[in-house]
Amino acid sequence: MIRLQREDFDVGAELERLTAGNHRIGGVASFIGLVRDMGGSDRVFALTLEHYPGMTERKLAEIEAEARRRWPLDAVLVIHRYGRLKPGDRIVLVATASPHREAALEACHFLIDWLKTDAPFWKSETTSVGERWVEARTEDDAARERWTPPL
Amino acid sequence: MIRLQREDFDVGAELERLTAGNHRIGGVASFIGLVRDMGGSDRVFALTLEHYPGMTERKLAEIEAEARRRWPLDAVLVIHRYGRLKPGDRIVLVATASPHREAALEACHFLIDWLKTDAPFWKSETTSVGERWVEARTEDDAARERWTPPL
Amino acid sequence: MKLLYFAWLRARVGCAEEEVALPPQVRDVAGLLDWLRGRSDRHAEALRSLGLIRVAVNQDYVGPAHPVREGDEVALFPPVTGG
Amino acid sequence: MKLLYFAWLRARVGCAEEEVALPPQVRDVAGLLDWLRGRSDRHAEALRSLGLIRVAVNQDYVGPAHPVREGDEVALFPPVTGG
Repeated sequence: MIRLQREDFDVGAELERLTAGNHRIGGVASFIGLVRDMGGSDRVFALTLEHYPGMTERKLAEIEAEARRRWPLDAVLVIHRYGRLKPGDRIVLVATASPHREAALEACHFLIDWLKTDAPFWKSETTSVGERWVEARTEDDAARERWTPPL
Repeated sequence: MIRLQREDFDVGAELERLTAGNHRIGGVASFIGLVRDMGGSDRVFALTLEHYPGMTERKLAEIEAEARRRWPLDAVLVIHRYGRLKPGDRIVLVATASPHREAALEACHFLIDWLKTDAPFWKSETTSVGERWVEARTEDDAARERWTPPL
Repeated sequence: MKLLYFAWLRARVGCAEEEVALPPQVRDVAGLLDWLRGRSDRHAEALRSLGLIRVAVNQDYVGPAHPVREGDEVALFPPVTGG
Repeated sequence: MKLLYFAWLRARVGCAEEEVALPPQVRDVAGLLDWLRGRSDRHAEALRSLGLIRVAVNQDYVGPAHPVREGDEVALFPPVTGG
């Protein structure tokens, strides 16, 4: 399941809901991305996330489908926020549930790696030296490549 | 931080506490292990976890130290329960926080893999065909080996 | 054709969205970018470094040889940075 | 010496813990296991398949050649299954 929202989310409640009533599940892996207070050597006061409405939902759904194709998953949740956030705020939650621990862990890692390079989000930092766009990192492309071709 | 307890834990509160006030952290990876309702082809009604008091705490602390040696982690939490649990109950929570997403994800994966093979716990299942000890899985040894020698 | 601009491309072009009538000689993404650079100094400046620009046609990432047609939704933006 | 048994080893030996006086010829883990098998039929049966038994001396996993001494805490148990 994919959610795109301005509001924060309750991690405990979301993870609880993911597995509720399904006792086949042996493992839940999750990743929470947070706003950091440093960008390079500059202090960050706020991070503004912009996205491409319509395409974002579509890409996230594609990434979820790809993860489900590669691993036996009983549940998948991706919540991605947009708008203006402060240091320490949650940006994204990725969670996967599977009968098998390895499947949950790998699928979660895969989802966040792909989301970084494939979901149309852009970040702008409000720093001590002004407002600036965050550049894409080549490490993120390398992390994504690790998962291709399909297993 | 290592905790060994009979009682359940509150995942949301634990993860919140892990990062509270630290705005250097960019990513929190976590894994929750749950009691499954099937053991092979038999229905499981309860799972009883026994451990070796003293050695368990020591081994968990060693595993945490090893993870911190390998990755730049701002926080590590392992909560492992023992005693009698029901299907759907939480057994273990592993969580790692780092400025860097890859470090958090890999360290979390490492911790759960090592914990499976190195922490002195034993499981007994109450099934439809009686009580029986869960056997160690060779897949778990293989998963642990993936992380040796040190990076 | 509907054009969408995101992130610093939006800021440099000076608008988030524009509706353009595609001239007949523009058949693919590369041609579209060439033609757009002629629309204004801001377009020329914003679209100067092609290596920094990504394109989606009808919400799919595409390369320079991808065809474009009247009625398409074409989005131009820098490399994405989600997560 | 303090001996601890866990999981099905505890069930088969019939106790969780016993205090034993180590005879002088027992110097290592392999020797200890040999000697323990002679203590009772239950010990012999429980300790029959050495491949299924793990040993910790003073709370560290050790192999068959590891020395044992009076005063050690020695634990015997099947392969662990945590997490």
